[in-house]
This record gives sequence, structure tokens and C-alpha cells, in this order.
Amino acid sequence: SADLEAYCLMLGDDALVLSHRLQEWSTNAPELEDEVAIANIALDLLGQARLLLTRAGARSEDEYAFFRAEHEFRNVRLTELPRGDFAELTARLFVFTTWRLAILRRLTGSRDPVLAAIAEKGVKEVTYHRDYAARWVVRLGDGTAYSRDRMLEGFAVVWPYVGELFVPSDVEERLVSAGVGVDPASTEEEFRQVVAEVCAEARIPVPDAAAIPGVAGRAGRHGVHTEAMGYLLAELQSVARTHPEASW
Amino acid sequence: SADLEAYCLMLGDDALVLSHRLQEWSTNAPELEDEVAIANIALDLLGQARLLLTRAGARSEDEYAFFRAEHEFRNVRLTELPRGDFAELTARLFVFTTWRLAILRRLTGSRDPVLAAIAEKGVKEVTYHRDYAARWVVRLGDGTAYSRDRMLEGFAVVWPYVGELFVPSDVEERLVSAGVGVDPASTEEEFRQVVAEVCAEARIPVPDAAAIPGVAGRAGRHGVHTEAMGYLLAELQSVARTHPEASW
Amino acid sequence: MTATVSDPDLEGQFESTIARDQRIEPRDWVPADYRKTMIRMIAQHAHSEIIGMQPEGNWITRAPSLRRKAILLAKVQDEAGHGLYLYSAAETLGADRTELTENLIEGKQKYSSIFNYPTLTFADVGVIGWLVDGAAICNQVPLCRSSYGPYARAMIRICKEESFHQRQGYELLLTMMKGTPAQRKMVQEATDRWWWPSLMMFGPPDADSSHTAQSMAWKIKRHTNDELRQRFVDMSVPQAEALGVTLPDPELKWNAERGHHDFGEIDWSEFKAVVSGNGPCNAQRTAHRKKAHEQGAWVREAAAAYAAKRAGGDDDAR
Amino acid sequence: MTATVSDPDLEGQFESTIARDQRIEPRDWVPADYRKTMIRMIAQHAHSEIIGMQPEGNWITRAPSLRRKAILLAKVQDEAGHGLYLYSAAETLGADRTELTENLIEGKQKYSSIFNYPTLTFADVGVIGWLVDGAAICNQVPLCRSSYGPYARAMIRICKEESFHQRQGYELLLTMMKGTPAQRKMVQEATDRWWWPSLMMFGPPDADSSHTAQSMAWKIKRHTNDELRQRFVDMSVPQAEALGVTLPDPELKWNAERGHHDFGEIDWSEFKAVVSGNGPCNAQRTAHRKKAHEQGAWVREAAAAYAAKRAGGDDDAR
Repeated sequence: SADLEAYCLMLGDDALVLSHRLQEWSTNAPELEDEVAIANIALDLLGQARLLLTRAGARSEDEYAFFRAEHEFRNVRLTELPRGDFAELTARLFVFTTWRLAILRRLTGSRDPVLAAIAEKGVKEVTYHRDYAARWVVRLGDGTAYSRDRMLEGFAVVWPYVGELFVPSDVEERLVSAGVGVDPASTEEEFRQVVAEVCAEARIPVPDAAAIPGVAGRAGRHGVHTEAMGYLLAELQSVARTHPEASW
Repeated sequence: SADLEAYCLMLGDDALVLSHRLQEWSTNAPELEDEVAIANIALDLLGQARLLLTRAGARSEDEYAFFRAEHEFRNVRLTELPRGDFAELTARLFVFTTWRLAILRRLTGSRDPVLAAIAEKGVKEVTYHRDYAARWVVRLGDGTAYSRDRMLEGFAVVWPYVGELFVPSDVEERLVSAGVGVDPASTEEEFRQVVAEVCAEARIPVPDAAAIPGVAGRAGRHGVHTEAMGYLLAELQSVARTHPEASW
Repeated sequence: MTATVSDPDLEGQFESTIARDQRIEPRDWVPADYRKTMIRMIAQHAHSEIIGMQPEGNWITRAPSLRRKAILLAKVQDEAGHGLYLYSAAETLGADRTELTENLIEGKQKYSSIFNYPTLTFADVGVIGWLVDGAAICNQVPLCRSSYGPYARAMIRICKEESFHQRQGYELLLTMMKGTPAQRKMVQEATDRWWWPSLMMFGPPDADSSHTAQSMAWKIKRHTNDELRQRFVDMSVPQAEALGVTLPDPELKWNAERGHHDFGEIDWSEFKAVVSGNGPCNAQRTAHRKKAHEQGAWVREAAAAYAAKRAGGDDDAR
Repeated sequence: MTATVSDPDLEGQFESTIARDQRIEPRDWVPADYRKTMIRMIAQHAHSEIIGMQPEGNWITRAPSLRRKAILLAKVQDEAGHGLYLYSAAETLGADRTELTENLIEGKQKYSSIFNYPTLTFADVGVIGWLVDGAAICNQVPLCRSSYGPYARAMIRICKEESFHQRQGYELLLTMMKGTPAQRKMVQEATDRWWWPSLMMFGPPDADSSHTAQSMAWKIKRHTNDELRQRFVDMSVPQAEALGVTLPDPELKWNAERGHHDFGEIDWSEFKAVVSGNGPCNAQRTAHRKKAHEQGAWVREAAAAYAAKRAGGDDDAR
């Protein structure tokens, strides 16, 4: 159905677009161990994206990834923000994985067996991702005075985009009723609790900032993105669009 | 002829690609006066590119700009290097305009009346551009100790790509014989003299560094570029390639 | 500019200049509040030009034809130029450009809220020309008769250039509307996003506008926010029709009795959020300007050091 | 690892381990020169893996299918992993990873020159898999029998993964050769650029190779540069035919008498320039690695400070 397609694109685009930002970290990590870990998370998210875009079903995964226009991408804006420094990476990854893990856990109970299976696999992966990010929040937050400042700054950049994560779109509301989708609002309490715990461990205050509004109430889930998204897609789609007839 | 087309693309792509890098400075200049000046130079170079691509003649200016592959671009690699800081901008612009002014002056005597006219117009423009760049070389070189270091660093980044400017391609050699083109090697002495004068005024040593080779002797003029070029074209061509059937 | 304490003679002269619709010039005495209001107004306008370069500048490198690229680059350059005149006009009132820039990047002075919306497709470039420049012109044409001479003269030049930009924007949209279905859709979608924010450009309803009364008395402003907004709506409706786009307001319709178009209620809560700093791009715009300014600090210092050296005859030491 | 002065007994034991084709292990005594040579060799190999991530990593974000993107991302990740094992192997000889990294970014130790060429199209990803990984495997398979145990074991794992990468690269090229004319042209053009540099990967001709004799005596190396190069050429010719590309060497032909392919003269002046730092990308590769390392300094410091705090029982102070 159109709703199922839209929903798969939402969850799939979140993974695809954040994976892209993590791919940009390739050869740029502070240590080889992080190089490996970040690539691994990028790969897992790319894998989730492929499964979800395939489940979306109306087009191939590559048609979805390489031949949609910006307004057809349904990812939350958090995932598309520019790469930023390692603290922004840590903040974004921690926020994103904490939220996504909560979503995927609930999605394992979906009436759609494919979505349930994708979620099952994703839960295992994202549990590891969240753990990686949380450990860095703690190390940076409770490392040096300088790293603490940077960590706070990282959260300051990312946090205004957190509000969007808990606002259900029409599509999600309908699929919640159908027992297929997850209400993102239902994850907020769990999210806030995990954040509070990790921040306590990191000895930093729980981040707080007003949510950045979309345009006339429309944001990532409605295809209304930030100015960073166009550049991301220009790069992501460049080779594919230069050779529209090619197969790879 | 094919040679004339290739030659117009060389001179046109130099202007088009450096204009792109200058466009990236929009909203990023240190002062409003520089904002205006850099945009002005970018505009003049874009204008030169349009005249030259039009003179190339086999396709429209937009087909050349937006639908060629990377290896079909004939610009020297100097023009495509990443944006860099203001010292790199200054170094690159000074080097480029000094060279181009010397080329254009000679080109005013071309047997091709269109090229001669384009060169005539270009000489006036690039004289101003070179003056702008040279004044910044002097101010940064003879400003603070810090700006002097940055200026030297700027030249260090740019200078390895200077050697390429004076190596004539086959096409240029043939067009020199025909009285249509300019031998870039003939501009080297003038170039070195201007650089020496401005560096003396700036109280900095004349830059010196080995020329960065191309791949098996092939560089920008043969369509062999740096890794920065692909990203530049992905951005430059993104909207046009997304809408190949559109007119604007 | 010598008297700091109010002086009945000077004040009378000032009032009479205003009353006779003559212009106040930099050498003239003005009341402290007039000076303050004028500086604030000119500075906000200058800041708007500078911040306004960002949303449009966003598309220069990606403009899909070389002609459109040249037009857009020239337009953004003009905005930098407008910023320059306007900062100069503010300086004639004793303001300092460096300080005004600091006020901008530290959020102490505002700029037009319209620039806190993102530009998401190339059609936005056209729609900004059409609607945003159109609204700006409605606002600014009366300012060409502003009582403060340097500002009025700057506005004459700026309005001329903006009319030119507006025509270029509208012409881009006309071309796109004759293009592919995807292009037409882009134009409609951009219109949908920019229409309401454009209406907000005229500021709060007259009933809530705190500065209007004094500004009108001083002939700094000549029309109320609501008057200008109505003029803009009336002007835009036939333009939208000619273009073939729908303005996203189901209540928009001609009211023969008023001789004007009626239109729907503006979402003033959105307006207030954006004005008070929480629009889609406020943080991004200010951070970008701040970063550019900070990254340019060493360059400005070098220029100052060089100028000081040369002024000091340091040449001899060579 | 206790004796620093040469000891006839230990030296005899070492020589006999080598002679019996047994492996030297970290606890065994080794001559200082063996240690030095081995560290240099392993470090250069590790550096090559790390720098080698750059040319391929350059195409991850632009890979034109999600499947190819996943393959490429995994490959570059594997290279980071290889770097990790190899630095660990060097550490068993007493080297320090931080110091080795410093040596790399300060240009005191080399990495494979092949990575000083740019990747210019997506076909380069395939050609690097086919030719560069192919050449690396020719070089490395004999190293699986290296006399130094930790290195030999690392090489077994690395060679396994590289064979996998090579097949993936070749398979990409096969797919592209079945595609559009533009794709086929890309493959040919990439082959033209990478063929000669791949041949240079085996190092200078045996006559000019300074390290070979001692390395072979110590069974660190098992074949000469020229032997391995010939093997690579013989292997690549039928692969090129199957693919449908032309190797850019007019002198390349089968010599029935030798039972090998003859091939043209390598441009050793290019080789020397690239090895000595002046290839198309030497400066770029080193600068990139240096920048990443420097930008990560505060993160590594934070991790160290945190570890020290927690080790110091600072938890009580909370």
C-alpha cells in the first residue's frame, strides 16, 4: 500500500542518509578502532536501508536511492545535518540510535512480518551502535575540560532536531492503528530516560533546546529538509544520474 | 575545427572552473568589499567562459558546462583545487590572473577574430583581477607575522600546480603554428617577472616547489584531473542533470 | 551634531524640516530618539541584505544554466553592495560598521525574518525574486521618501536594482512554468512555501506594531504594515494567475466592496517564533555569518597592520 | 628479547630456525638488523593499508548502486582492519603505533607508491580491485611464509580478504563491460591509467633493489621483484582478454620460448619521482592523514584522561 511504502521510506531513508554522513567519516576518524567501528555502523545502516527500500516495493532500492528528488526523501532532518566534528558525530549517533532502537524494538511486534524481521535484525545491530555512541558520550563528557565543552557544543548543534523525532506523521498514525507501524511519540519517555542515564554517567547536564520548526509545520517526514540535503543528494546521486542507463 | 573547439574549451574551462571556486566564496569573504570584488571576478570569468564555450561551437554553452564528463573538461588543475582559505584564494588568484593576463594579451593578436575580441575584453577584466590579487599578496605578505605565514602556506599549496601552466598541449602547438593560439611557454618569463616584483613588494620569498606531475604525463589539458574535480562537477551539474529535459 | 541636550531652536528646525517634507542630512541636528530609530532601521535593513545573500547564494554553484548562474551571482553581489551603502548610511549617523556587524552576529540586532526559511529547490530562487523582492519593494518604495537623506538616496538605488531582480525572478518562473511537469511542480511547491512568510514580511498587524506611530510622524515610514500588505496581495494575485500557480490560501478572493482582495488569517504564532529566533534557519544563518566573520579576522588584521606600516613610512626600513 | 649484544648461541639458534623454515616468534632472540628490517617492512605495509583507504574511500559516497556502496565500504573497512593487525604485529617487535603513525605523517616511513595516483572515475574502484589488489596478492602470498610468525599469520588473513576484494573488483568490471559504451570506455581508460603503476608495485628491477638479497636470506622475502612482476603480467593478460580491455603496452606479447609474456620498458623515472615524494597525490595523501590525525588529537586525549580517571577510582568523587 502507499502507506506501507511511505513508512518503509521513512525508516529506510533515516538509515540511508545517516549512513551517508557516516561514510563521510571514512579516513577521518581519530583512531583506527573508530575508523572500523564507524564504517561498521554505516554498513549496518546501509543494510537496513536496503531491506526497507526493498520492502517499500514500488521501485527498486537503487531507483529509490538514486532517482528520487529531495522532496521525496522522508528522513528526519537530524540524519542529514552536515558531518560536523567528532563530538557532533557522537551526539547525533547517540541521539539517533537511542531513538531508533526504541522504534525498532516496538516494530518487532509489527503485523507486517517482513518489517518485524527487519526490526529484529536491526535491534541487534543498533544495540551495538548505541553502546558505541554512549561510551563516547561518557568519555568525551567526562574526559578533559576541552572535550566536555566540545561534547556540550555537539549536543547543542544536534538537540534542536530531536523534537521532530517524536512527532507522528499521518502515515505513521494510520499504520499504528493497523498494527503495522510504531508511534514515535511512544518512544519519547524511554529516549529521555536513556539520555538522562548516559548524561549522568558522562557528568554533563541533559541537553535542552527548543525544537527547530519545519516550514509551515512540515519537516523531514513530509519531504521538507534542510539546505544541507541538496548537497548530500548531489553527491550521492552524481554517478548514478550521470549514467541513467547503466547497470552496476 | 576540432582543434579550435578543444582550445576554446581549455581557456573556457579554466574560467568556468575557477569561477565556480570563487562562487564558493559567496557569503564567506572577510569583508563586504571583498565579497563584492570576488563575486565580480567570478562573474567576469563566468562571462569569459560563456563566450569561449559558445565559440567552441559544437554544442551549446550549457551542454558543455552541464553534460560533459570529467575527462572532457580541459582546465588546468590549478583552477579546480578545493576552495581553501583566503591565503590560498589570494595565491591561486594571483598566479592564475598573472598567467591568464599574459595569455590573453598575446591572444588579442589571434587570427581568429572572435578569439581576438574575447581576449581584448578579457585583458581589461583580468588586469583588474590581477591587481586585486596582487594587492592582497602584498597586504598578507607584509601584514602581520601570522598573515605572512598563511600567505607562504597558501603559495605552498598552489605552487606545485604552476608548472602545468606553461606546458603546451598538442592542440596548442598546432594552433600556435596556425597563428590562432598562444604558446603558454612564451608567457613564463613574464609570469616569473611579475611574481618576483609582487613578492618583493610583499617582502616574501618567491615561491618554489617541484611541479606535481599528471598521470603518465597527462594532466588537466588532457582531461586528467585531481580528485577534487569530481565533487565540483557533481555539484555544478546536479540540478541540470536531474532535469535533463528542462530549459531554464 | 553638536548639541546633546535638547535645544528648542534646533528641535523646531528639525520639526519644520520634517513638516516641509524636506530631507534631514548628516550635518543636521536630530533628536536622540530619531537618531537611534534611524540607525536601528538602517542597520536592520543592511543586516537583511547581508543575511539575505545566504538563501540565494545557496544555489549559485548549482544553477542549471550559465545564464541563470550569472544572473544569480550578480544579484547576490548586488545584495552585498546594498549592504555596503546601507552600512555607510548608518555611519553618517555616527554608527560604526564593525559594531553593527557584532550586533548582528551576537543577535542584538535583527534582520528580516524571511531569510530564516530554507531554499530547497532552484525554483526558490525565482519565487524569492518574485514574492520576497516584490514584498521588499512594496516596503521600500515609500522609504525612497524617507526623511533621512542618505537613507532615502540609498533606497532609490536599491529599489531600482530590486525591481530588476524581481523581474528576473518572475521571468525564471515563467520559463520554468513552460518547462517540464517537474519544473512546474517545483514552482508551485516553492510558491506554497514562500507565500505566507512573504505576507509576514510587512510585520505585525497595525494594532500590534509598536514602532509605527512615531515612525510615521517622523516620516521615516509612510504607510502602515497592513496597508502595505494589502497592496502586495493585490499586486500578487494577477501575477500568480499569469504564471499559472495557485496561492496557498483558500480564503483569498476579490472583495468588490473593499476594492481589495480578502485573504486568510496569517499564522502569527509562526511569525513570533521566527522573529524571536526560532525559525527553521535562524541558528544556521547567524552561525554562518559569525563563522565567516571570525575566519576573516586575521585577514582584516593583516590589512590594518599593513596600512599602519605603510602610513608610518616603514618603507625606509626595507 | 633480552640480549642486545650479539651472542653466538642465540645467533646460531636464529639462523637454524630460519634454515629449518620455522617461524620466529616475538619471544625469540633476533639480530638487531632483522628486527629493524621487519619493523620497517610491516610498518610500510600497515601504512599502505591506511593510505590505501583514501583513493578508494573517495568513491564510497558516490557509488552508483547500494550494493556496490556496501561492497566498497566493507572493503575500505577491511583495509583499516588490516592496518590494525599489522600495527599490532609491528608492536610485537617493540615498535610503538603512535610513533609509527608519526613516521607516516612526517614522511619518515613510506607506503606503497600506487596510492599516490588519483581515482578519477568509479571504474577505478574496479581496476584497483583487479590490478592493484592482484599485484598486492602476488607480492603478499609468499609473505604468508615469512619467517616472522605474527606477520606471516596476519598475511594469511589479509591475503584471504584481498582475494575476495580482487574478485569483487573484477566482477564490477565485468558488469561495467556489459553496460553502456560510456561504462566500457571508463573501464578501458582506468586500465590505461593503472596498468603501469601496478607493474611498478613490485619495486625496482632486481639489479637495483637494495634490500632483496638480505631479505631473501632471512626468508622475509621469497621471490625477487622481477619474478613477481612477471607472474603478475602472465596472470593479468588472460584476465584482460576475458574482460575485453586492452593493456596499454604495444610490446606486450607471449614469448613461447620463455614461457612468459614479454612486456615494454617501465618508466623508472616516474617510479623514482613517485617514490621520492613527487607523484600526483603524495602531498594530498599525507596531508589528509595528518589532518585527520591532528583533528583526532583532542578525542584521543579525552579517552586517555577518562581512562586515567576511572583507573584512579575517581568514581568516588562523584
